[in-house]
Amino acid sequence: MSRHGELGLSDDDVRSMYRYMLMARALDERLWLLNRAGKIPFVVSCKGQEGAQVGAAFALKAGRDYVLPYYRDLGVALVFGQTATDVMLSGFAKWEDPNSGGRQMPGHFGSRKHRIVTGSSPVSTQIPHAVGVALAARLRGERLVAYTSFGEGSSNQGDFHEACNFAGVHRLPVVFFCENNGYAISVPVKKQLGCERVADRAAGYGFPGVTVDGNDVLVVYAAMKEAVERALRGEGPTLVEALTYRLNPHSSDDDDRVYRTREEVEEAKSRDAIIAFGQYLQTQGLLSEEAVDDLRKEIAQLVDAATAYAEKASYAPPEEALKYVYAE
Amino acid sequence: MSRHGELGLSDDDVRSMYRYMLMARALDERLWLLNRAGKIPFVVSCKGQEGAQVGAAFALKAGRDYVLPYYRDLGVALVFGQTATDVMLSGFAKWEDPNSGGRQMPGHFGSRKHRIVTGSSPVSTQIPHAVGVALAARLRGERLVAYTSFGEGSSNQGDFHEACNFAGVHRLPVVFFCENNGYAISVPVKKQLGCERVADRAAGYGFPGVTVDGNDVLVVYAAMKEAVERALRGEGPTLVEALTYRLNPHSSDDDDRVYRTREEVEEAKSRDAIIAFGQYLQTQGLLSEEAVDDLRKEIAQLVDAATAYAEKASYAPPEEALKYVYAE
Amino acid sequence: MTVKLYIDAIRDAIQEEMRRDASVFVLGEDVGVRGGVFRVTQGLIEEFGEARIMDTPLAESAIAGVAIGAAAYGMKPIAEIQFADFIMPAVNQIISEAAKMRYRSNNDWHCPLVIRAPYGGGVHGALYHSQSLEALFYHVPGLKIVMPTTAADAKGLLISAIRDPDPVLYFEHKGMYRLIKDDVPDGEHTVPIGKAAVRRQGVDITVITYGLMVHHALEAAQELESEGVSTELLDLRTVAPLDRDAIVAAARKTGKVLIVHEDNKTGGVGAEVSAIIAEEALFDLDAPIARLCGPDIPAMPFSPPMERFYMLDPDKIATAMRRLAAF
Amino acid sequence: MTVKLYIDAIRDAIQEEMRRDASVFVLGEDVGVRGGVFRVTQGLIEEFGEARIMDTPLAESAIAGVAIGAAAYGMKPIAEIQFADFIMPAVNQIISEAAKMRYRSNNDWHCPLVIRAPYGGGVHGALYHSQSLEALFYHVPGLKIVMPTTAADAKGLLISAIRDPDPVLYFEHKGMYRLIKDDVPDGEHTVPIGKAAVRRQGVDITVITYGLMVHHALEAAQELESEGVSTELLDLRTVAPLDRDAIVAAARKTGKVLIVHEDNKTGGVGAEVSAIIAEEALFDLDAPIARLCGPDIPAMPFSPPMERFYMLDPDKIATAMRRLAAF
Ligand SMILES: Cc1ncc(C[n+]2csc(CCOP(=O)(O)OP(=O)(O)O)c2C)c(N)n1
Ligand SMILES: Cc1ncc(C[n+]2csc(CCOP(=O)(O)OP(=O)(O)O)c2C)c(N)n1
Ligand SMILES: [Mg+2]
Ligand SMILES: [Mg+2]
Repeated sequence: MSRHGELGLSDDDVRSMYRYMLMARALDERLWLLNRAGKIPFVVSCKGQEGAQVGAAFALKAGRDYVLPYYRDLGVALVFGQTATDVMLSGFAKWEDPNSGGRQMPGHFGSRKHRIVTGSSPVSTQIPHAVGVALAARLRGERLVAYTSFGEGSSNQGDFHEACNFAGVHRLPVVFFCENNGYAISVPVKKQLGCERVADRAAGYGFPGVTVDGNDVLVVYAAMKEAVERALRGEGPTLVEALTYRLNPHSSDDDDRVYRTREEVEEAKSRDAIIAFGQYLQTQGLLSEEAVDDLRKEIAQLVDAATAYAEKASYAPPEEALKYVYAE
Repeated sequence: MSRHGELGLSDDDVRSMYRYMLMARALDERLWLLNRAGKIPFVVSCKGQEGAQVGAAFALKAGRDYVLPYYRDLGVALVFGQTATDVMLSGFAKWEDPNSGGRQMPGHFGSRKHRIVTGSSPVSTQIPHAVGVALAARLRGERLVAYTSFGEGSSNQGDFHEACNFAGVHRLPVVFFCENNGYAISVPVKKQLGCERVADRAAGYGFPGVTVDGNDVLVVYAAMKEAVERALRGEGPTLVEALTYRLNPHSSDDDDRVYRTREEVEEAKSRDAIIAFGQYLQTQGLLSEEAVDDLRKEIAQLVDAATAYAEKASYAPPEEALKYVYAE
Repeated sequence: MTVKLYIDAIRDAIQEEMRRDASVFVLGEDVGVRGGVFRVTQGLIEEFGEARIMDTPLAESAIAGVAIGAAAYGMKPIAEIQFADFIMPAVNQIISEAAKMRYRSNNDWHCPLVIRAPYGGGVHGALYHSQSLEALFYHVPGLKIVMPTTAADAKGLLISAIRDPDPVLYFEHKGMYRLIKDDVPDGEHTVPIGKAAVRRQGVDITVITYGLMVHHALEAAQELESEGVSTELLDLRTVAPLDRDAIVAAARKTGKVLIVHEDNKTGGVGAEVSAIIAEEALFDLDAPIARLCGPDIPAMPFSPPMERFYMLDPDKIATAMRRLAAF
Repeated sequence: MTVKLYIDAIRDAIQEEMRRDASVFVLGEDVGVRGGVFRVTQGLIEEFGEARIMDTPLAESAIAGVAIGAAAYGMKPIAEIQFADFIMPAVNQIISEAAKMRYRSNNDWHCPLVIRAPYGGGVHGALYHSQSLEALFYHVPGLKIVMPTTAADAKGLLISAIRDPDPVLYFEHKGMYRLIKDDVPDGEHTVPIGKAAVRRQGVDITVITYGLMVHHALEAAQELESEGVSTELLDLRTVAPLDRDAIVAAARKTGKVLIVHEDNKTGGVGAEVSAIIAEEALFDLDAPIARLCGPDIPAMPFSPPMERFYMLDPDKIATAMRRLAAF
């Protein structure tokens, strides 16, 4: 059997996964271009982490599970139902942006209908929220998983610790997903973590922690699948750490040349999950080179259309800023 | 060789340790009585934890090291130089109280001359301070250890996590000492910690964590000694967890009967470090029953005198409350 | 109507709402078998079980953060912070998250959360078990803050807070738990958030205050009455959002205003109350707007003489009222 | 004197104090090779090495807490919080610890700490990279807060802050880093903490403000000058402790006061400024004390029209000034 078959993924599933990865990449690259063209003020990039994100998201179930993704988790937002247009509306900060009506920067995901819980900028605050969602669901008798993601730097925040321990004590159905991309802005993991691996921390909360290659989509999926099943069986949380790399600077305001070499970035590019997963699909005969070209074209058209729509869409009227401080 | 001899402790050392344990116990019991007599408004007790505290403190060096003890750590404060009178002045909230001039509750230790850094009530805030002291000493080129203590419940605070990680990254000379007495007020350890042992958390910060029997003074001393030597060798922090028990209610305002059985408390009393260590000294022929009686009498007299002095001492004048908001 | 202690009124509100609405649950330190260190939740675990009266680990940011997540999901958590002083580690969750969740999601996500915290001094609580914390939060848009003065309000405002679709901080004065008792309506009883109450009508001077100080000010007003000075006394009850209309009306009525609070003076709620009056009723004033507040020291010392020095009492308030009346 | 950018004046102050005093060191996120996300500390790691320009883990409570420990030991740490918005996780350390260390130890332990944090909006920072945070702290006894307006003050107040024996929050407006430049005295230059500065003399109306708004108000004052209205403009510079004498004098001078700040209105620094005036200069006033501030919404939205709606600018200030002058 194929690797994906053994994991219970159909051929359509893996094709779909690949499509989401390409979509996330295409949107990210377009946003970046739009920023450089002066059309949108800010982007925070998922580039290089799409494989880990889509691998993780496919182990969850949209409609059933809640996700509390961090700002890079575009792949997860897409799998959970956000569209290219949604993403572009957010990039252009337009009124129709489903995340915030243009109030927040891009990358601050949220939509109730997709069970994507609204996120903020201070890192790690979403981690206890995920625990709260899991606790609430248990109180209500709803069987689901709460997924939350964060970077390795953010695993140093007190909120990470407090949330993990809370979930550990109550064996709540949470999956803590760390996208360890080696840097927190300029600070390398050596200066961030006293330990080798973020997953080493799970033992301090009484649940399993695993570290996987974030460039191998199926390995991420497998680890996440196990975590989700554990959670659903009532056995409590898991910490899954995916080793990945951020190919772009931290954000459109960053310049990464002062803190990492071009060689390092180039080397990482060669290990890109999109390349590896594409090759896997080709080797498995699931996607011809032609089909990939078509897919890329289709996605490019979607992104074009989304961009055009979002660019033309209107801003919220200025006085909208006064709304929704409290229920109205 | 005797157990203590193997650890490099002289006969005088262990006699001195025992004396500190008795002194802490006697002061604690007196404070409790004074509270019940309506003479002092509040006490937080060290009863049952003296062995762990004195064992820990003896591995440090007063004058060289900094201690950032939590509220129960009376044993540590005494070894570092506070006197019975100091403790009673604090109990009575008198002006001469060296910790705070009567501003803080008892158990909030602090005196610059003894390198006891001023502590507050919100738990765990002292843990990053200890890391800061260690960092500062390294910057200054001073070779020392920063010791900080806390309960197992307090190891769930974000500050514990952030501080441990900071110390781990920079391999700072800190000893994190957890007095795990099984309860955080009424909440048993099972509902506090996702993990089995607080020491399990050390791996998440890249340094050793050990759990020892807090009723065995020499075992605590040995673990602490190793931690202190590691720190002084520049090899970084250690987390030492001493399993102990709080024989009194949480504080003079607490009533522990609702959350633990009398049998449990009685059983713990029988394992009291003071009993065990006394027996050890007797077995070793270091302290006759008579000598113990004399010691207890001497201590009782000291406590009497301290109480009498503190009771008569004056309060700070009311307007003193306005002083030292800023440097004057 | 039944005469109830302030503390019992709080417990009644929790119990009644928990019976009415399965979404309501309590979480905090020692709230379970211990019934809270002040016994506010005593007996509730027996009725509702440990799933709905939940002892949490000792971690306030998690208490707030988990409650926020549960509220977003659709529950109605009541989080207890053991002492208001210990709300500090949860400030990020409260201000960055609870207060901004609705706003930042353009009304898509909500946070119907209550955070209860005992505040206030005069109980030998020393620096860290005596503080008033409302100044830390009352300037934060997106939060509501209630500080009930009577047992009736304690119940009515708590029920309103639980039913409110937005986060509400509920500060209860620990000195009032067993000191204050008054008639509390039986059964369902709500008091609107954002509405002040005139506790006493008068024509010479106006005192604006809240919390324990209302009781002290009432005593002082009685004393002044006997001296021929008649006092209008406004109890704010909600300190965010402030009841501007009531404040302005009370100030206009006598033209002489004294604002009283236990919290430190600088930047306290009294600053905004004064500023509202100076903005809207300046020409109705016959005297400078006076404030009598806790001194600007970090917190209340432990030693009884210094603690008394910090605390306001009916005498100190009466003195300030006399000075104002004589102006 | 050399004309310097605001951001360069800050860096100069750090550099000069680090050369002068081996106890001074910097810690924060990305302050090392990255030179800070705004480049305030650029080049310093090359001169002082990574022990004194220290990249910390991403954990603000530890940044503050470790700095407090180091300060207690006797160092003079300068902690950088990357954006003022992210100071929230450090609130417990700042308020419970730094602010109370001297007081609670009866003057035995001290905390000579500086916390620098870029604040303010108008830079597409959205809800969490635009906030003004002074209202969170200015009511806390034991803290000092400076908010320099000019490059000269940026340097002089930072040097004073570093030398101060108590904790000082140093809020620098990120919109001013590369916008503001002016003459900065070369070498040692201190500006006293707690002293406001009259930026413009006038007789008709008084504007009291601080930070970026000083520049906007100066523009507005110039416009009003041409309309025949003369403005006294007071730049607070220090928002805790406030310069009461200067505030009262400025209010008395014209009798018409407009307080301006970028921070939300309710409970902001303007509330206390107004209350001080209402307390001490009420009968010198010819108009209600006006405040023009950020609206009471949780924070500044990202979309440019809503961001502009939040931000004050010279036009909005001029309008408020005209209204006041015409009163
Ligand atoms: C509390 C807080 N402090 C600082 C920041 C500024 N900041 C944004 S992202 C970031 C680095 C995050 O690193 P990591 O957690 O590793 O995630 P990554 O960006 O690498 O995916 C920092 C310091 C923030 N958003 N929140
Ligand atoms: C931040 C904070 N939250 C709550 C409290 C109230 N409180 C004081 S001690 C305590 C329990 C501490 O338990 P543990 O850490 O196990 O130490 P122990 O008292 O058992 O020695 C609590 C909840 C506090 N002091 N600080
Ligand atoms: Mg990272
Ligand atoms: Mg304990």
